[in-house]
Amino acid sequence: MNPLTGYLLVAALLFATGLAGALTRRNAILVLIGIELMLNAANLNLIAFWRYGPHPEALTGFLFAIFSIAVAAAEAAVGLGLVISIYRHLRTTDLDAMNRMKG
Amino acid sequence: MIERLDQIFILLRDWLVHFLPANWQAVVATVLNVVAIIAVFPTLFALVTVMERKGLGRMQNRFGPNRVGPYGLFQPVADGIKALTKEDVVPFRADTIVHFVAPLVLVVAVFMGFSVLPMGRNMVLADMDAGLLFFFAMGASTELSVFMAGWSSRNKYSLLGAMRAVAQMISYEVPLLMSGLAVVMISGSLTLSKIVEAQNRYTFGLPHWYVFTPWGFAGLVLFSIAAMAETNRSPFDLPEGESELVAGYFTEYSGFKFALFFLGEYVGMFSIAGMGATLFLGGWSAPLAILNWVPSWIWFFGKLMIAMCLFIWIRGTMPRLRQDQLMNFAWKFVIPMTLVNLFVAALWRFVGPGWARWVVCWAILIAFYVLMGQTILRRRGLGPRSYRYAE
Amino acid sequence: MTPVFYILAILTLAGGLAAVTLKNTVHCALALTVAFAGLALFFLQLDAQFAGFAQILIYIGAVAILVVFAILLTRSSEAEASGGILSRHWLAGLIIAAAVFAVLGWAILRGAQALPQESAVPAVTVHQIGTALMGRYVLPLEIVALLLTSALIGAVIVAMHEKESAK
Amino acid sequence: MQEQILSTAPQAASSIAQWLWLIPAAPIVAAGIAALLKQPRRRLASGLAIGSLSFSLLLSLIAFGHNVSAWAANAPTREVVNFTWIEVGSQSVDLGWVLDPLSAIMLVMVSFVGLLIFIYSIGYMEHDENFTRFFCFLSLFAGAMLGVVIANSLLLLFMCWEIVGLTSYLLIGFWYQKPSAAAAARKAFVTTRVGDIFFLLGMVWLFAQTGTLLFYNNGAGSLESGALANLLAHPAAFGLTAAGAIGLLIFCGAVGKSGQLPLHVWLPDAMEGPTPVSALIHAATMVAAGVYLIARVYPLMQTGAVFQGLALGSTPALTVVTWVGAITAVFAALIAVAQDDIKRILAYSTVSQLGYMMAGLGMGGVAVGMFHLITHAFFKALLFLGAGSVIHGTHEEQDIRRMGGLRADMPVTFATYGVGMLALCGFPLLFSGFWSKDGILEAAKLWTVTRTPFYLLVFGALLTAFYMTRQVAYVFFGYWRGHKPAHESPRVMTTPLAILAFFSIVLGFIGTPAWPWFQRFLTNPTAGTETLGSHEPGLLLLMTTSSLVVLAGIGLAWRIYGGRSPSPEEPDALEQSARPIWLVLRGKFFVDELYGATVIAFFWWWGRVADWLDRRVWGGAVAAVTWAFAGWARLNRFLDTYWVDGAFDKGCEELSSGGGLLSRVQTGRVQSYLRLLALGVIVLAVILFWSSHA
Repeated sequence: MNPLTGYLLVAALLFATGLAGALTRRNAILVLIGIELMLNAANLNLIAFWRYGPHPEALTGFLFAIFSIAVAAAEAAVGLGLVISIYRHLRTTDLDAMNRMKG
Repeated sequence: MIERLDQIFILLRDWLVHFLPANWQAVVATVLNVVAIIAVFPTLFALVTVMERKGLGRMQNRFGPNRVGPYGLFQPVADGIKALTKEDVVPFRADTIVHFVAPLVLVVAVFMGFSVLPMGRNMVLADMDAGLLFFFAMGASTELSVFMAGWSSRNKYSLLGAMRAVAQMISYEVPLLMSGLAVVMISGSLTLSKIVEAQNRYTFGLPHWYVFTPWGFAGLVLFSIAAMAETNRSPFDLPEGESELVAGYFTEYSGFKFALFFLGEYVGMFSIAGMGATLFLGGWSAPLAILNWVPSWIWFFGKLMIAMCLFIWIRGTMPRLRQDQLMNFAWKFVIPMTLVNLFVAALWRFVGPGWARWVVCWAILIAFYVLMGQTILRRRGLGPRSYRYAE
Repeated sequence: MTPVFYILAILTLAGGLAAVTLKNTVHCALALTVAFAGLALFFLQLDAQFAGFAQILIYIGAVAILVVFAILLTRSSEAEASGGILSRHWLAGLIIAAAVFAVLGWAILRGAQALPQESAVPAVTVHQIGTALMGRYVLPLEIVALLLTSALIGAVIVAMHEKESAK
Repeated sequence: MQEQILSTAPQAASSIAQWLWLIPAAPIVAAGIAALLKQPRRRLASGLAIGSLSFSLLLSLIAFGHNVSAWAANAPTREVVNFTWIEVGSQSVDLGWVLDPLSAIMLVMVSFVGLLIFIYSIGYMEHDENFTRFFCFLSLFAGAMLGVVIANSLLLLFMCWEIVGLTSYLLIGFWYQKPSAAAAARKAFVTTRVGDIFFLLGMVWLFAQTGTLLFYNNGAGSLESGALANLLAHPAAFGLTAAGAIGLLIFCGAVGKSGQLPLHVWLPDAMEGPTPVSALIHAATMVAAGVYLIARVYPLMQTGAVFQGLALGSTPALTVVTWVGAITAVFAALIAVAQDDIKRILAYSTVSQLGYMMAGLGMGGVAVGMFHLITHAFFKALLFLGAGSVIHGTHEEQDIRRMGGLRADMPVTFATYGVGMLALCGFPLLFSGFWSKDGILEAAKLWTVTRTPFYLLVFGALLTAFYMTRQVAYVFFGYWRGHKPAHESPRVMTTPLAILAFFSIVLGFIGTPAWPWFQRFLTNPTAGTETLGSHEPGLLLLMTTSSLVVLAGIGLAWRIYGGRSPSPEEPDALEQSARPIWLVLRGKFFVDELYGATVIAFFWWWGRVADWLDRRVWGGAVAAVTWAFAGWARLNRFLDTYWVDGAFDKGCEELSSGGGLLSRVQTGRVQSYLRLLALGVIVLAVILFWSSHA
């Protein structure tokens, strides 16, 4: 099978794993971890497509990946900040417990 | 002849390699490089430990180690043997795997850092396109090992030390990177060998080292501050402040793992000092045009050594900071200064040659230094301790 | 499909799997970093040096540390002891995830023959990346810069104590 | 439109010309800073203003010297620096500045007089709590004025011109608490605006004709042969060429600014402002700006004139300028005879002198008019400052009938004032006024069109001598008729007086017929105006005549007013002899009343009409519409309450129950959302693929 397919499959698997984690874990932080995994899977796709795409010199996918890395960093910072501040109110990071808007 | 001497290691390697079949040569050459690095720096580490202990001893009015071998030169050997023969104690509740992996990660990451440092003309293992980035990436990944060590040993001293260390390293990584960025901005390359080449030019026999420019000087100062913090050297050695945390995150380590940590930290110091020299002190280039005949690697290691002496000297001189002071210093002084420095570097680049840029750049830097260093920090003074938990 | 690929794939996936399955949250975080490292190596293997290093610098150097900090600050490494680690409806979640993977995999395999074959290694230097960033992609760059700034401020504000109660 | 050559291609402007913009920039920056200062920062504000202006003076002197040396070396004396301001398609609007003898001289004059007046103001405004504001305005004015001077583009000139107008407005109304001051400010602003409208029209026309507003641009400028020929080719109405018509339109602006008939009315009222302002703006510089403007666009006016005998013939435009100037000169002088307010007299004399300048421009060319402008700037500033010092010394007394005998109380002021007065009268040989005025008279005598202006101007000279003597007699001779005894003004005020006095004597000698340096310097580069023929036979005769006239005026006035000092109540000597004339003069020929009865009355009436329309017609319509809608609304309300609401309520109940059902979905559990999301993705993907199948 051709290399790109391999990468895509790996990415898909990783994505699924992340999704599963995000869907099945109770701990908010772990959900975030899952989301990070999904993002990274997407990045892998971007890079792979860039590498095997018709116009690698245009750097489109590559820079897209770079940007998404940056965005992911921001996302992680904000998400974890939220988790911490929620923890401050509810004394838990259990998502099932966080179903009220009132803190 | 001179060139021979300069390139002696390269030639040696090639000579060794040329016995082999062609398709092996590249691999073996690389292996040899790696071996060389792994051989040289621990030796250097051994020597420098002696130097440090003796130097500190002098500074504290006592003899350093002077029993083992002539002038106690073999002290490190003795230490090594001791470390190797010691029992490797692992705490009962410790997280065994992590506890075991941590020092390895550290050492590996640190040694990786060397692969991009040009230690002499053509003497760079992997002359990567994004060498600087790689170096900093490696530096960043040591933090995790520190955390692993601290967390896995299930000991509050270790954990506190680890948290301190990580916080500190994160905070000081930013200025470290950004003071490096100024150089990148001017030399227009992330490739360390190119950066060195850019500095390896002379006017009136004086080198074009970046340290002789306003932004370069400020950059070097900031870089060395950040480097000391990054390597947990005093005055930033809170993570392992003996008087507070026994030995910080590797309290629970003993025997060879401890030695590994020690090695890792030291070699990390080497690598960062080498990086400083490469970025600001012209790497392996000679300080004077007339001294160009001296082999380049000598200059590199000389600069390295000078930097180490500086580290030791400062360690013997400075008192230790307090956590909140450390953080304030990082976020309220060092990082703003690096930002200003970046701006100044940009100015330097775009004002173009002429006396004007010297005046302007110096003026801006000094003004900001006075503004922030003198007024802001002064005015805040040493506030009361304040700790924050997520509770 | 070189052996390197398989090694990396196994490494990454194992890391990812561990990251979402392990009981101890800190272990999850560490496993996550393994996955990140694997991805970084993937990038390198895909001749995206810059991206790889950026991945290491940002994810291993920053995000992983952040996660770890969050875990320790929220004490959630111990919290798991009480009650299961799985949310209710976890089964549904699992099924859905599996379904997503099924769909994706199906799509990939269906499109496999349409995908381009092995292509020449793109010689991309940091210089080119820089010019591209400052040229065609300068607007996204600016936007990302803004985003990061706001995220920084936002994170600080969110995580800050409302009342200045120093302990 | 021709290719714009930016930043002066052929003779690259010297560095001095390149940096000329600094001259106006400095005061403007100072003004900007001063505007931000708090009121108590007096020293700083004045320091800023004076420092910046002295900087400008220094630069101006350098530029002047540079220019003179260039002239002496027969190098081209005009350097221009142009740059594109805005570009619209192929059209580009260029701005720029020019350094030529004209601007050089004006620069020095403006910055020098301005500086002296600034210094003087420190003393004069000492007790004013809006000190900083005052200096802010002053420097802004100075900057704008210098901008007018160096402008090489009619547009730039117009901008600065307007700023000057604004500052004049601000400064006249500086004591806005006084309603009279506020009114005067408004009057000045509106009146000058009237002129500026025409100015603007002229500018637009010029742009339409030549496609550029630059004066000089290496042959491409609007005042250079190419454009002029083009302008000459287009005839406009009344036998005017386009050049002449545009020139006249621009001249209207000048009329407004330098208070020529019929737009002179604002200038006397402008005396409501602080005296330094009157001196700086309404005597020395701003009002002269009009004259300067004409001098600047002189080629426009003059083009098409042909030589007749030894003097250059006139053009319709120039004829108009001449007549306006001459008439204004006499007119204002007549009024000045019958005024009692010390500053008002000076104001009218300013108007009249400006008339002289205009006439000089019209008949004698740039040099003549400019020479009188320069000398006048000095001695009129001197007179105003002297008047200010008198007012200061007599505790804000302005009525000359309530003064008297001040020569004893304030000697310095008296001496300097005397010098100024003699200069203004044109006292023979010694004083600058004599030479400059003589130049004008001579030009008038040589004028090819008619002699009338000459006689008018001679009469004006007589009157000038008369009213100045009257004033001096009232103020400084006789005995003190005020209440509180007067005192001499502080050094900071008297020193500028002395300096100005010195200059109002010596300046005359750079332009004597014996050695017409000034005229040569000025007329050399500017398009072929003739230098006045200094070896021309009638000259001596003329000089004697004018001297005699002046002496006669002085003697006459002295006979009437000298020595004796009538009490404020008893009517003026002239009034006793010729009451009706006196009343007319007293009433300023009732021009204000005339305007009041015509223009203003019309606008007032029009305003009433508009008001009525508003109230009755439009208002009525609006009201009607309102009523209609109100009725409609009532109807709607009825429908609502009885029909719609019932149905609506029913629907709402349904909806809320439905919402209750839906809200089950929104559990507030993130993961459930995520699940739904993923499900959605799956469904979509499947749909997508199947659709692509089919």
